[in-house]
Amino acid sequence: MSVRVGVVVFPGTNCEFDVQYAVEQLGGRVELLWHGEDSTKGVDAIVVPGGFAHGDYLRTGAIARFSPVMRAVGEYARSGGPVIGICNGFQVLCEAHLLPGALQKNAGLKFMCETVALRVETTSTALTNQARVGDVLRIPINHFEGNYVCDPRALAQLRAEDRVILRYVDNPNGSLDDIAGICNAEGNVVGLMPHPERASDVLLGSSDGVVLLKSLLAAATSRATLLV
Amino acid sequence: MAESPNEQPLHRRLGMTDEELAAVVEELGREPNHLELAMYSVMWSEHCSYKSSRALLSRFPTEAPWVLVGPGEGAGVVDIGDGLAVAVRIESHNHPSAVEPYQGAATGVGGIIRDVFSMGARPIALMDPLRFGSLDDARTRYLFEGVVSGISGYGNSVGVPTVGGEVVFDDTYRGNPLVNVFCLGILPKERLVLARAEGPGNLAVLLGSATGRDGIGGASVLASASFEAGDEAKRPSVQVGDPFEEKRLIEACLELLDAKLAVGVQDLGAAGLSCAASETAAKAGAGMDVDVARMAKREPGMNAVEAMTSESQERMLAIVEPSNLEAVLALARRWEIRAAVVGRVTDTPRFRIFDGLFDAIGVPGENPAPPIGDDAPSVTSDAPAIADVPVESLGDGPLYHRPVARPASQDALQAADPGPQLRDKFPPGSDLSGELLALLATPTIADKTWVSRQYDHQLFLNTVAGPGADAAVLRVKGTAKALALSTDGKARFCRLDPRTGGRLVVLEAARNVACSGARPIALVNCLNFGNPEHPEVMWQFSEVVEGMSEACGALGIPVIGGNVSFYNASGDDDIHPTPVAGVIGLIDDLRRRPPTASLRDGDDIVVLGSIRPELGGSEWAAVVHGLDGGMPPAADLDRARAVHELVASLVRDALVAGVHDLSDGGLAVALAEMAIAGEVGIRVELNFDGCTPAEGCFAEPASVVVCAVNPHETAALCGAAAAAGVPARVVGVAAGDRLIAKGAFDVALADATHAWRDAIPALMSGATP
Amino acid sequence: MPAFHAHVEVTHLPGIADPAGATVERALPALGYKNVAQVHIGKTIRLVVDAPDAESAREQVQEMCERLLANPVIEAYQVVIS
Amino acid sequence: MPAFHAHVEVTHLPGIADPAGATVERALPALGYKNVAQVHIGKTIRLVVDAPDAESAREQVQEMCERLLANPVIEAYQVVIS
Ligand SMILES: Nc1ncnc2c1ncn2[C@@H]1O[C@H](COP(=O)(O)OP(=O)(O)O)[C@@H](O)[C@H]1O
Ligand SMILES: [Mg+2]
Repeated sequence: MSVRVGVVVFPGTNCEFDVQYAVEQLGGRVELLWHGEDSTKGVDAIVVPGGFAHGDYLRTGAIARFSPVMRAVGEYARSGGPVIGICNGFQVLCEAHLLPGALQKNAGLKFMCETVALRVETTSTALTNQARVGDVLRIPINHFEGNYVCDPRALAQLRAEDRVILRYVDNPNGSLDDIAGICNAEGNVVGLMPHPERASDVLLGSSDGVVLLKSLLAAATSRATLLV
Repeated sequence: MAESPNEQPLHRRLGMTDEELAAVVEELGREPNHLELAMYSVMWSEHCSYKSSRALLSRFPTEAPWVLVGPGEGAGVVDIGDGLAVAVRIESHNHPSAVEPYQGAATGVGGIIRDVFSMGARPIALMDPLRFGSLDDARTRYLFEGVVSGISGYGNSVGVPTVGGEVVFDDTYRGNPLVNVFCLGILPKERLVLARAEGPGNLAVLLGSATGRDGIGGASVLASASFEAGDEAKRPSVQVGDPFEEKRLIEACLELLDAKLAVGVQDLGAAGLSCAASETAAKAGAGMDVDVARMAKREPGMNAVEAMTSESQERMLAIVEPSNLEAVLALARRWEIRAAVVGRVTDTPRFRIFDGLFDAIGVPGENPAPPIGDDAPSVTSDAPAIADVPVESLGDGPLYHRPVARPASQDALQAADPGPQLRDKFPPGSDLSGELLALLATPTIADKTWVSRQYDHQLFLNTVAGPGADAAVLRVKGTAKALALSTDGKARFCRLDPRTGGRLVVLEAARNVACSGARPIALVNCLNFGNPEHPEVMWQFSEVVEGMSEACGALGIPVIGGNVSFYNASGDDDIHPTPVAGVIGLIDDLRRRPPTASLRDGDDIVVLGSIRPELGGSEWAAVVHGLDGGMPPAADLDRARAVHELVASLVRDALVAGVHDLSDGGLAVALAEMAIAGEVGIRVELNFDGCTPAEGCFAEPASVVVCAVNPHETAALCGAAAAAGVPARVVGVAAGDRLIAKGAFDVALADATHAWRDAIPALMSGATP
Repeated sequence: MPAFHAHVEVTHLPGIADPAGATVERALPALGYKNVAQVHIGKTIRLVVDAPDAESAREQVQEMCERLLANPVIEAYQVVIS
Repeated sequence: MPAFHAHVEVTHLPGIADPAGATVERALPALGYKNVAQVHIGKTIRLVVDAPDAESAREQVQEMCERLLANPVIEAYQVVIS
């Protein structure tokens, strides 16, 4: 039985089918989770994908955070379920206080779509458990608001608890401490700006994201076995 | 201005001529009222009616067995097999972008996307052929920056990747930038719908944004008359795009069509509801009653003229059987979009507008807004129409055979061949290194990453080759196929000789597509010209259409759609004739990534085609040396076809490791671009019969392609070329860290890379209005 | 030269659509605020400008608005100097 | 219930970078304004709220700010009711 990954869909989300495609290529199954429904449908892992939930109006993720589905996602996360926020999904998880900090406009004040190098910093998380510390992955970013900020205490804590999971080798957007992705204290909730699903096929130029997606499926598998 | 516009009669203020008014009076058998006149004026505008161009556009070849929908619908549609079809459309948003670059470009993107999903296709790719004045001008930088961020802001957010485009900088566009947008969508063949209001009793449901006063008369005011920067009176026509609304509209409309809840869908573009409602009815041979009271309005106190001609963005009209209405309204609620029954299909051949009738006679559907004017009396069921015209007449605008005259200056222009002067200045033995570096740094040739990195070009996981490639290549998931797309324009060539230029535009787009291994299956065009009331402009237009038609005919490419934009001028000067072609190619079996425009260390470099000393209109002559006369390169259509077929087959058979066509800047620039991409130098000899070294380097002959080849395959490649009757010549190898052409140039790869890569960012840093 | 604090508010011109405001307005009822209407979102710019007097500070800031801070085609702006 | 106009200004918390403000500050000298400093860019939200009295209107808007209109991690806000 393949694991079931829930992919959250807000109005304005646009990467849900890409995540679905990439997960299915690796043998996972996908269940779309509509923002208006207060349920996680018993899935084994959840992805909050990229896009422009509610048009990114007011502030990225600000409105999406109040969707009924996010209540369910919050509970799921607190129960230890793997939850990955990619790009806009990262922004939503920060707004929902499932992860610390916030994402601001890129330092260059321009949208950036390009492939960047990322260094894996820690592997005890739902998204990096199949990778090795020090691996350098080439994965696309695609955002206007990817400039990570948090207060000095939160940063000290992220560092002390080894919760910065990915750093930019060459910081493209001004992120504090070159942060490209972080996790919560338990490692089951992860947010990152780069799009692993966009680096999941050599035909498209890179398959460096596969190790991250496989980590997600591994986390989903252990969740599934745990609950059996 | 001699007289104040208010002293003019109404029809002239609306941009109609006295003759056009007379035609309306004859059609109606009476004087039109204000609302009727307003509708005729927008529907009969140049932008909507193609009154100056229709007669000439019929020359395009439009047929092929795989064409499902040709010109005249929201988008052209071709069958690509496997039960799939693609819908394609290109449009200009030049004048709005000159007034407000961000919103002008953004709403251009929104409009073209609606055209594509109105056919039932999911929009999956955008391209943006752009033209501006030269970048040393502060206003041009402001326009360039604003247009690019508008495309980025809308396209990224609505969720359609921008996979390629063009940017050309030329003083001819200083006061009138060209913002063309191309969109491609994909659909299961059975979802194809045409915008037809079939079936009397069916309901017309307006979906999407509330109607505001923005863009009123946009079609007639902005797109159809001469236009000067800083014209305050026209500013209220600017509209603000809402990509989030459009994203929900796309999803709702596609779901609606999947569930077969609509018999037809039509976007509201130029001329707003007047156009959408009357056109869908006329095409179905039916009539339509519209009730403006049912329209959701963004502002209080809007009148019927405003409601019917507003060009507010993000609106669609769906034709729905009454039994499906509840399901349609439920679907709209799920996607959080407004839905209001604003019309009803009738069996009279009339287009009638009412204010409040539908509530009086109990037409179903919510009434989202109070009737126009808060104190409007309640309407009875026998209330008279506030407009009543024959439905066909709105779309049946005047047809003009405008005078055509070859410009008196054309002979002198063509006689001003830059060749002799440049041969004197750069005799054999001249060091051309500085010339090459200068060319690489001209903004038209320089790296466009500053632009393309602002665009999401990867969404949907289809983009096999994106910005930077000769053609964008998109895989078609679920099949072995891929699509190749290229948009190209060659205005300088068209100015020198519009017939040949028209051919060259088609050849370049088709050649780019061939470089990805595809065969061309369709073409769309966006024809950007000056004032059609100038006989010289109409001559250019007619010649360009002829040249494009000849090339399409010879290459077997059907034209499935297009767009005409007239009245592009800076002050009194018409822009250079600027046709842009978008060619769609099909790759039947994409097994691996197609070769890129780059070299690998150790590759042989082979030039396919004939290098001739053709400098007229070249970037080197015109931009670097300011010599912009002469004749454009020859456009031999048989040779083009042979080269395209050869190159496509070499790519398919994986005989080449890298491939790039010769275009702006000539052979030297093509080689330098490949070297920069491959991070390796070249050692070549560029001596060709009848050419000085400078001509060999910088001339821009058509139908030439550079290949990078594993030396083991060189003989096979040359053999294939000989069999195809295409000259092939090994000019050197990829090696080292310098670009060396014996007796011509010797440049460090790092310097070439720097010149090419940093030119636009350097010009744009500190860019301000 | 004395320094003046300028506070600029940039809003949409009347009649120009405000998609961000409309979206927030649509979202509020779900959060329990059913009594809110006419939501408009704009921009503020605060800056400090050296000028001989308040009047000249205002003139300069107004000029900056026309040229850079606002787009007069679709936006209105208000300048307060203190 | 009477309607109150609320005007909310959202600014960056001190110490949080303001990339938009910094960019404008960098752009101004090129336009000839060499006398401008401390540029900060924020957001305004104007809305109309029905409430029994001004105090309750203020409380409601403040709550909206905490929950939705501002992000307390990086932003401060000010509410004016009229
Ligand atoms: N406005 C743009 N948007 C996206 N991509 C662009 C744009 N302008 C240029 N590009 C990309 O840069 C590359 C070079 O463009 P161009 O020199 O016009 O190519 P070619 O000469 O092969 O037609 C192409 O891949 C093109 O798609
Ligand atoms: Mg090319």
